[in-house]
Amino acid sequence: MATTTMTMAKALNEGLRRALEKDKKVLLMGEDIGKLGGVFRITDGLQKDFGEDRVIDAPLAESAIVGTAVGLAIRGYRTVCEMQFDGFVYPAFDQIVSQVAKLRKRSDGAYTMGLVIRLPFQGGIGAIEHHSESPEAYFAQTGGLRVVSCSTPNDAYWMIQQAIEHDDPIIFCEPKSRYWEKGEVDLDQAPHGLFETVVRREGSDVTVIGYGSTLKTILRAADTAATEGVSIEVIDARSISPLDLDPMVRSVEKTGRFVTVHEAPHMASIGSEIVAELTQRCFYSLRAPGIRVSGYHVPYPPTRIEEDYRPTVDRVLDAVDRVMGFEN
Amino acid sequence: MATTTMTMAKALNEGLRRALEKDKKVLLMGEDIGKLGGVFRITDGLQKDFGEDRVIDAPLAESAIVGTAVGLAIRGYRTVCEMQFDGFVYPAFDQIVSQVAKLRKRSDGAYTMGLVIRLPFQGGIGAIEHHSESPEAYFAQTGGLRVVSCSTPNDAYWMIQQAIEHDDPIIFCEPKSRYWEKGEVDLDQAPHGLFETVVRREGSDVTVIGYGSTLKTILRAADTAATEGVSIEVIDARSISPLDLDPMVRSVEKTGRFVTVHEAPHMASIGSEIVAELTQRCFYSLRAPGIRVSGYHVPYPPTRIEEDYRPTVDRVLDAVDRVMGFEN
Amino acid sequence: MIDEELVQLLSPEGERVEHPEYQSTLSGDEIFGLYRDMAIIRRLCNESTSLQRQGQLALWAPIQGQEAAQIGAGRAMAPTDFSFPTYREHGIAWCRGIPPENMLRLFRAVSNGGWDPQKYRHSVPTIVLGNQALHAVGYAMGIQRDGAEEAAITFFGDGASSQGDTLEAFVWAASFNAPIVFFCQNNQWGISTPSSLQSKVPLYRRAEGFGFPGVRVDGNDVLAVYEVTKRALESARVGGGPTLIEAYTYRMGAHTTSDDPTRYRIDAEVEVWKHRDPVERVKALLAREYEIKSSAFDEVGAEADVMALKLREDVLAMSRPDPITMFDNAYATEHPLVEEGRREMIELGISAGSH
Amino acid sequence: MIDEELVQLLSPEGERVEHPEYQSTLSGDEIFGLYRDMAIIRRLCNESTSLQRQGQLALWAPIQGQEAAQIGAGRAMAPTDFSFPTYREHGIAWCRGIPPENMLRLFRAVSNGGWDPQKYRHSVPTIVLGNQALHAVGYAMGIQRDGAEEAAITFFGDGASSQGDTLEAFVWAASFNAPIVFFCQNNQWGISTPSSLQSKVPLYRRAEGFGFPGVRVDGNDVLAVYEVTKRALESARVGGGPTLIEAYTYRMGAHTTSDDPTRYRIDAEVEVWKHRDPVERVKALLAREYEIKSSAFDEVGAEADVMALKLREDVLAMSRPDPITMFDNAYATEHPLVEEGRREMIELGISAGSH
Ligand SMILES: Cc1ncc(C[n+]2csc(CCOP(=O)(O)OP(=O)(O)O)c2C)c(N)n1
Ligand SMILES: Cc1ncc(C[n+]2csc(CCOP(=O)(O)OP(=O)(O)O)c2C)c(N)n1
Ligand SMILES: [Mg+2]
Ligand SMILES: [Mg+2]
Repeated sequence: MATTTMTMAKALNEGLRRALEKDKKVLLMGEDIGKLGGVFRITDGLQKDFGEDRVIDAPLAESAIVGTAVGLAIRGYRTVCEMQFDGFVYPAFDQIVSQVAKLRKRSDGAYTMGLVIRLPFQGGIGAIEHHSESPEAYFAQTGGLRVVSCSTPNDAYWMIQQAIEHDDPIIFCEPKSRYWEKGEVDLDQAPHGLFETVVRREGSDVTVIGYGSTLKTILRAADTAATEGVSIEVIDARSISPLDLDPMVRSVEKTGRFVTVHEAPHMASIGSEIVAELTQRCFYSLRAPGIRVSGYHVPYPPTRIEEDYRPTVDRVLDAVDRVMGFEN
Repeated sequence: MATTTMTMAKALNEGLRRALEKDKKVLLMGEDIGKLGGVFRITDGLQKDFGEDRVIDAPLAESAIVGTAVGLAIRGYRTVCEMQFDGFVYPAFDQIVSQVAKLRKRSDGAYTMGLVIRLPFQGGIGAIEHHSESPEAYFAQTGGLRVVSCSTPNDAYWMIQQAIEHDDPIIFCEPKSRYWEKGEVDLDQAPHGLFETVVRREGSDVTVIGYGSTLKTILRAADTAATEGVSIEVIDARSISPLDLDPMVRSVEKTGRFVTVHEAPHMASIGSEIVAELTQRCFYSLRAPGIRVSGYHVPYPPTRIEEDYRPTVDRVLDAVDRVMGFEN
Repeated sequence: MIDEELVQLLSPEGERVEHPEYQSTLSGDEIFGLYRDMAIIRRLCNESTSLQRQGQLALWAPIQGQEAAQIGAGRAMAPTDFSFPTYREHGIAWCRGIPPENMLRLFRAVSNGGWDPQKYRHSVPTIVLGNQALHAVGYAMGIQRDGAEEAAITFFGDGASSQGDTLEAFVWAASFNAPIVFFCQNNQWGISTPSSLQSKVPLYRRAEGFGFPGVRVDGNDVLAVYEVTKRALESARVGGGPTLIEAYTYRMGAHTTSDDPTRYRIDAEVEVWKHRDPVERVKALLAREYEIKSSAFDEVGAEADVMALKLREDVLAMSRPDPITMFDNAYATEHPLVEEGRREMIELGISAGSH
Repeated sequence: MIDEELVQLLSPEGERVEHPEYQSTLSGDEIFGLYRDMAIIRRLCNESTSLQRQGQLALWAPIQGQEAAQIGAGRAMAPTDFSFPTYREHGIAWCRGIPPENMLRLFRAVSNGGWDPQKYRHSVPTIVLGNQALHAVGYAMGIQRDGAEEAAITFFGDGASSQGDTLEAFVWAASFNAPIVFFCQNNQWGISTPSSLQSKVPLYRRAEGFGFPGVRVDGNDVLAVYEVTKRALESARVGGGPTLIEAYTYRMGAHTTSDDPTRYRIDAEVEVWKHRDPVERVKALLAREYEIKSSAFDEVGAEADVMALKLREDVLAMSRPDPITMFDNAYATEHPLVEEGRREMIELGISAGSH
């Protein structure tokens, strides 16, 4: 097993490089992704090595980035679109929900929407407004799309390649606050399928489910809880839409209690969805209702106070306490 | 009590007329809303009576309709934007979530986003694609917005006026398949607050919660169920975001069982949200998990088969049966 | 109407018009072919309207008045070119060889598309105004990357010219010098919205400010439309970049069968345009210059009748799809929520015959 | 750079340039005022950059090189006009009377806005490229409805000129003949994207195709920017409709303090533009034509130092907001989810001092 240590940013860069090498039809497109290598340097060096025709610096218009990627898909290309930040995906929303999500259906399968929309999402980097959004639920609500998120460099490396190879359009959510964190990457073999939920830490008292940036928070909370005698099972959803529910069900059937964690507000969210599904599937195993830890139902705040908007270790532990001590 | 019978379309027209009369700052803007009176004739005759400056025919661009309404709001106007169909709101999505929802916050309260976005939503009229969408969850997920829906002419008449008077931006969802159905309208007094959930029919066995077009379906299901000895309590959520949960909680505490119904797919939906909230609030009263009846997780189908996509009386009754006979 | 800016090769009376830049290159046979196309597509349109009136279609979007614009453009395309239509390009679909009944599947509400877009190199109908312009530019960028001598062409209306997507497509086409033709049918109306609300100056001029040429052509003159489109496509194929063509024409009928144009436009306007009928114009030319006999025109009429009869039969035979098909092709690969829906539908006993 | 199309009244060397259409109307005192504004705003920008380097700001978006464009435009506005900026319009904000420390609240990440936009008639910063152009057009439509002799002006960059919203704003402004000025600072770059990728032809020409005039002005010449903007605003106020002004200038610094321009542009380019410095240019004019002494310039420098010192103090005093304020002004009226959040935060014992 050839493993090597790298940051998530580097892992994505290497994953993209490998995809570009493997398949000539793979293109990258986005704002500033060429010479600059993207504002997060995810595409660093790729234009130099694969040329301007394959790593395309886009004029500044997100609807056009996605809309032209659709046309390229019709021509047989697979374009990885980079949205510079989560908050700038909205100008492309129409193309995503009206075209990307629906064209395979509309064409009775003649079109393959082989495209990936990379979305540096969630907060935690002290940026200004529109740079810390969590739009995953919008896309999860939409039939025709798939949404995934990585939380480790190894997943980043493999999931981006799996997403590019996949024939459905995929919203690829990258927790930007984790770009610079290092981890082991196995260059030989993918650890999991693209749409698989993974148990990151076993536990017996409460199941805590998250994805993206929140995983680290949850793992920390699990450490703390362990010192207090509470055993948390930590689950990384990885696939946001569709959800891979079976591993979650198995866990909750064991623990009888669960908490979901994401940065998006809780209204009509992935947390709501997980609670609804697990309640239905584990009704008699549940010793308390599932609780959601999330961002608040207000615009993302100025980032000097973002750590009180994003789920913290404290808030996760508080929710764990609440499900542990639940009485109606 | 001066009541009169009219269609929902007429009730909206009258409500808009009254709002235009009451406040000179109220404007209407949309595609074909002038001479044509809108494709659904909701604004019929209003341009003739209030002039082209107040009932504004827009060039064909939804982002511009909403974006200019923002500017008009800054200038002190209250614009009611008509989206011709639900599926055409997406080009305006960016303006709605990045500006309409966030400008009051960004301006520390200096801006009042007094604008209403009218959305003829849900299917059931045999239209072609993009004319039958249910995008309410996208807006409900978004902090800074409010979302409401009418299901009767009386509500239509009053809610549109209440929405225009309200200082928060409101997505106003109109069940287009009900535009031509008649009902009593009380011209003197609003029946309820804009954000109030209403029990439409009392019952004791199962609570069924819907909004917009699904209300009629649910009421029919309740009729059928009654003949089979099952008593359904029918709840019209009316306010989709925020949800007015207390009446739902009271009902579920009584019945112990509930079903949610909407046309949007169930993933990360209003149904998910209601299930998550009611499970938490009524955990010990629940005799079965809440079940969601919804559209499917695929693009809206060609409308010759839409009635098998939209929740039918049969599907509602099937769900009622399932919660009644629930065993894990 | 006849202004300096307008490329016209045939007057409304069917007389040849000289133009400094464009000459008709078509033989009598070829012109007769265009006439045939236009006559058939008009018949197709009439048949569809009556099918709708008889409750056999959910909707129809007529093209009366726009036949020259569509047939001229459609016949100017090479088989290897790829077109991106709206919901109204029946004439283009005809030129691409799409069976008429396929065009009606959308309007009978049994499909959201209707034909295999890859096979005919004609994309599925796009209803959201402007979206397809970007697809066309992207496709054209693909052509460039393949080093192919092909072009993309996209159709849109005067109304759609106001949408951000259309305008972004202009930016991109110019930036990448993409092999694309923007074909705008300015039929004067976007439902009830007059084209003067979309632009205060002739629409074709918008191109220049984006850095590529715009041409206004008499959209009711099939000879002119053919030549202008042909040259633009040829230029695109050999690296000449984008062109915007504004086909100045008129929507003689309603926006769709759901529309009531008497609410927003006056009869006199329609009358004026009747005299510019695109089919009559070329018929007059053929009769005079090529001495085509009325029997030849009658033969086309008979051919159109046969087509219409078959169309009617095909449409009536188009039955309600099995509801379970709504789950097909939503995704390329298995999806749990799709499977769940499929299972539920089967359990509920829903099938094609259940409504 | 000096091309036919460019309105210039002052050469890079600070010498008067004749222009057939525009003459400077400013007195020596007024020009000195503009110099003062530019010098102070440059100082403000330098101070902010160093505050950022010292960890006191999360980010800063410098305007070095663009002082003439912003001060010329800002001073051309009437108090009753209303402006819609991006994130980079510190010079405009200065002209609108916004206290410098308020401009920095966004960059210290203690606010998403920073000032009362109604009070200063200067909207909050807009970060999503192009969005504000539509707000400005809507505001201008409000002016029309009020029958007021006022104008709206919106600022955007060469990069943002490619966004659908900006282009739709052009359509609407023309359709409604709205009293608006589109002020595009073409500073040659949108982060690493050269303006040549956004347009193959000079940007100001885009306006004509939409039916209103475009002007390219030397954005480093404060006299020319002032006159061109003044005339466009005056025209808008009296029903003359929109104008697009392209201020041809250069972003001397990085896009923001997070950016590294050495990755995408060469030093030689920056060197060329150094010779066109907007502040030095007007200083040369003042020294030669109005015999302003160096002591007068020194006084401005001293004044700028005082401003900078106060700015620094104010910024350092700007403490972390109480987290509970995130719930304020999200809605105009009570909202259960907001109340729930507020309650949760209080229960968790979170307060301003807790991090
Ligand atoms: C984004 C969007 N908004 C609104 C509509 C509704 N709509 C359908 S056709 C139409 C008018 C289009 O006019 P034009 O572009 O001139 O094309 P034409 O119908 O005249 O061929 C409108 C407003 C739509 N399809 N898409
Ligand atoms: C819709 C959107 N996409 C992307 C961005 C990220 N972004 C911020 S500034 C910028 C470059 C803008 O260039 P330009 O319009 O020329 O303005 P300048 O920064 O040069 O003043 C980009 C791409 C954004 N803010 N909004
Ligand atoms: Mg039209
Ligand atoms: Mg720039």
